Amino acid sequence: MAFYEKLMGLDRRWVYLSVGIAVLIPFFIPFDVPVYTTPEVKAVYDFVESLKEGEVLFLAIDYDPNAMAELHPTARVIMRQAFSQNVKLVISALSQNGPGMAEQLISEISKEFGKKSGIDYCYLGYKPYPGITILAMGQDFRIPFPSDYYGVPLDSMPMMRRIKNYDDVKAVIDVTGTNAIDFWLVNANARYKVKLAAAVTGVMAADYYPYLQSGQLFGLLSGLKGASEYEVLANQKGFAFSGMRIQTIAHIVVILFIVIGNIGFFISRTQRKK
Amino acid sequence: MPPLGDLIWTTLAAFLTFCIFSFLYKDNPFYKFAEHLVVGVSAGYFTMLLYFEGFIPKVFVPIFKEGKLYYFIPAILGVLMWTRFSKKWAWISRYPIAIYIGIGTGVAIPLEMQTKVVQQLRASMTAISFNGSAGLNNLLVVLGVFCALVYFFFSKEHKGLFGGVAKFGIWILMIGFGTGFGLTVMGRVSLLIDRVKFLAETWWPMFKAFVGAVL
Amino acid sequence: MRQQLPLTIIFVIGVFMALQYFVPHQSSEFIYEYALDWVIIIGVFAMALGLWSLFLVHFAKIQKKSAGWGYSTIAILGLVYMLIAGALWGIEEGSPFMKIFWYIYTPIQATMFALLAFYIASAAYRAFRVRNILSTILLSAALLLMLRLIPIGPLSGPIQDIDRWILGVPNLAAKRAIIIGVGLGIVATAIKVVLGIERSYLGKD
Amino acid sequence: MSHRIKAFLALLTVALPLTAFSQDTLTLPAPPQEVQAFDTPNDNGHSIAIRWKLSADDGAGANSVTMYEILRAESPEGEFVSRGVVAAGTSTYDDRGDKNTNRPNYFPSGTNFYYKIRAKAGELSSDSEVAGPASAKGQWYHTGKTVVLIFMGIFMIFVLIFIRQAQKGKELYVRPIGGIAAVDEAIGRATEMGRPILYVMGLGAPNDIASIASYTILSRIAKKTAEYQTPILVPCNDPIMMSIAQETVRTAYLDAGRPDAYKEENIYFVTSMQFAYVAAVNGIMLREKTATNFYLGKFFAESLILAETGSIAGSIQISGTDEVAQIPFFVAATDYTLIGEELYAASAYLGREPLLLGTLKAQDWAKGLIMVLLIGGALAATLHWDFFVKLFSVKV
Repeated sequence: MAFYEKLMGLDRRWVYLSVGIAVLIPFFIPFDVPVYTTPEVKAVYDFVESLKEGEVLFLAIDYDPNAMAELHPTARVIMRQAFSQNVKLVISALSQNGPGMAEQLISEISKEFGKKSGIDYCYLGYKPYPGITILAMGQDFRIPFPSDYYGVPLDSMPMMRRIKNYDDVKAVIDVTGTNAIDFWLVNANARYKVKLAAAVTGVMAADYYPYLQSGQLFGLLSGLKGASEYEVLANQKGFAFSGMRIQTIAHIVVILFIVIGNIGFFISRTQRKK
Repeated sequence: MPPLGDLIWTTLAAFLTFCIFSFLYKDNPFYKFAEHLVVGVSAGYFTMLLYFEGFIPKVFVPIFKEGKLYYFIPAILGVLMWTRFSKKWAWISRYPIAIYIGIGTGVAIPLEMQTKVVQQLRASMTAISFNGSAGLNNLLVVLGVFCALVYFFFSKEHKGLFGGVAKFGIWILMIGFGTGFGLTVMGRVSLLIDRVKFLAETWWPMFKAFVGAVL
Repeated sequence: MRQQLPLTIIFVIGVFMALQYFVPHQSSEFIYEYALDWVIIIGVFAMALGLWSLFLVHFAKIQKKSAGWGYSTIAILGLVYMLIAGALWGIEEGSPFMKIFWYIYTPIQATMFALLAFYIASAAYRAFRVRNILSTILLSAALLLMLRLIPIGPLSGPIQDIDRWILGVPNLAAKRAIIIGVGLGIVATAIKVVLGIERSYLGKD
Repeated sequence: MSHRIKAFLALLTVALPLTAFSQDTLTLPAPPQEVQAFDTPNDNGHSIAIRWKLSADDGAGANSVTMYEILRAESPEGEFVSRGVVAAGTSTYDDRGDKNTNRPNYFPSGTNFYYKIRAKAGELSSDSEVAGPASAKGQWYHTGKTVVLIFMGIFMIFVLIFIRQAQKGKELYVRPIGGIAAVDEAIGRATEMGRPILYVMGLGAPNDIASIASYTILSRIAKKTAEYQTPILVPCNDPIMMSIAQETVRTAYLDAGRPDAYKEENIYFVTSMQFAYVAAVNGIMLREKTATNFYLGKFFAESLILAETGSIAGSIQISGTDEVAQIPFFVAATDYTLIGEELYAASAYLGREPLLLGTLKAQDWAKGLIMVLLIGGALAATLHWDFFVKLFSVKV
């Protein structure tokens, strides 16, 4: 069988083997794959990077455990970046069974950076009716959240003394798999002019690009890909990066086989024409 | 030393994972074992699910607990299906089947007409213009839907202008299929990543610890 | 008579359920929910036919000791175990029934699903050849979408924008046309069934 | 400074802004105006719709209103109970409840209720006048769905016209579809090789219309396998589909005049769960070495597994589904694919009975009408004839 016919008619099992290797190897040999960072992710990274010590960022962890695989890496990398610059965080969890999961992430990372609740961050927790909660926080965080997730009144927190509503936060970053982002857009960004960025699941991302173009969102992260770009920017290569690295290699393998198949096909067609 | 119970069950799960993966090489006794095992287990699982979450709440409770005797009627129809056990009386099962199909088709006519035809048509009615990207995109979408629908015409030969428009329609469809294919690769690869993660990060450390402890 | 009565039943029920869709009144809602219960209940009882057929197929193999009868015994054992375990110890979390579900059914189901990662690669290798216009379009659209995940430096920006456009325009048009076509096909087929034009599924004697 | 003094100072600094804070909201927010309560149209008789004009201090004025609370009572002076809360900027609310009496939020149909709206700004609030009486009533026709009824009516007229035309023996041209033309050749190949044919009806529900279309195609293919004396294997995913498939094939063999060749054991139940069923069908393909595989009906993620395994086994594969997400995989991995609507046209193509071809013609006319409406609608939207576009929106 001529060489080119082999290319065209490779046994499937070579394809399977290559895919298997492409997915297995990265588990054992860590190596880097360049990640192209899109401007909408860089905008969020640069903004958080520009925050000085003591400035306040509002991080909304509005997703349930079922969207954790795609969104937890984003919440984690943004929180670590903010804490590493001693930026203070106000954190909400406006989705029904998300508060416990968010609390675990906060305690894990606050322990890592030695950050204290009430001084370096304030975890507000969950209240039903996200629309009303987001709107009321525009007046005063204390209206929907007189006390934080742990039951400590906001007024007794040194950090919250100077923080009344969105005017006292530099920006809101909403990490969500639900329509909470629509409430942030209407009830916070439109009504109180607070700077807003979003990190949504891959499936939702396509619907929110128009808000990026219109300027209502100053940044947008889409699913695991957005998280991996952010991890590369913040050089905290974690879960998202390792996941995407395998995806990249697997896609390269698939494309390689398409190319090989077509090369064989071209040669065989030119041969047949002779 | 991992708890023995967990180790055995996790190792069984890993073994079955390898059995299914072995099918990639070729059909072999390990795959046949896993296949027949899952056929039996899944049939049993579904049956008990139907019993506890189908029969009890929908037949037993309404009739015996809530006294809704009119729930006897569907139950009798269900029993009539059992006439298929005998060759002679199998024709009686035609009645429950007829009712079963009748309900399904009746519900489908208005529902599918609304969700698949009217609402998709309404969604395509957007302002079109020749300048400005939004307007232009809407125009291209409307033309794309138009040409693709022309391709689906059955009773008109695809010749001449009609044929040309239909050809453009199948091109649009092919772009849609290529997009569908390209988008799904990432999802399928992540399924494989999860399985390899289970083997490499859940099972293997546990297994290695056990082997280490034993040796 | 054996043929005519079922057809009239289908016509009456079909027309009634179609019109019921337009009646929001509480009694119409009640009938709709009741009819759906009928469908579920008939399905529950019919499962006995399924189990019987499954049992016959595998038991025949075991009896005749035909090829693969050992595997059939495993299938029967799996089935019988789940039936007994479910009946005796219930199907809540932590029961032996669910133990089998989590450690036998779920790994096999997840691994079968994961086979798709291999098959999507081999299907792409086999199918995406520049044979004719159609396969070239299919191939290029798929490639453009797959390139989103490949770091090709400066090219990645334009690729992202092209993909967004492809998703928003041609892909949207194709999906809408197919869905409208399918909608018409479904309504036509349903009408044929209700009018009794399509009746082969009822059988004859 | 001793601990106590520091704490006292901390308290003082905290208290100051608070007092200042409560100073500027002493003035009460303006109450909502023109509250109306009426029976919600097109409902099952257990909800009342409430509309009102926003308070003057909502979005304007002191802009202090954050939410509205809807209060209900049995009589104008009666005791008002909160029925729900909406964010500022909203001026409508549907007070809805359950239809059966034993449920906690039972909403009686036909009883009179009185409503008032409370505009809230932090702890301060002011109430509107009382509106009512209003009572919930169930409607017998959903006016919002009229456009669907019209579409159904037009479609029915097309069907009746073209069926009568077909019955009058009018010849009807139908464009060739690759997958359907290949059916005879595919069955012939199986006969030559002496290998069985595999027919998979998909993983949809037995009364899914895609499954029903699959039964009609199975009936015509079974007639051919009866004539060609080729065994046909039909592994089923649902007991009712199994029963229907057995009836369909038995009748096909009867029509082909070979009732004795019908083997009921070839049409059997495998299991109901998706991937266990697929694992078994993979085994059938490779062990029975089926020469031709048909995948016709509703398919989900397993479509590519079946198609790839079939091509490994070297079978000719004809597929067809209305699941838009799975068509790309059938197009890539099987020899012929019936795309969406073509699945529903297959039985007319294979049977060639006038009534079926007539319905096909009706489908084309309906498609023509939709294409005209499509262009018309786009123009109407461009020229802002919103009344035309609104005709096609369904208010559920």
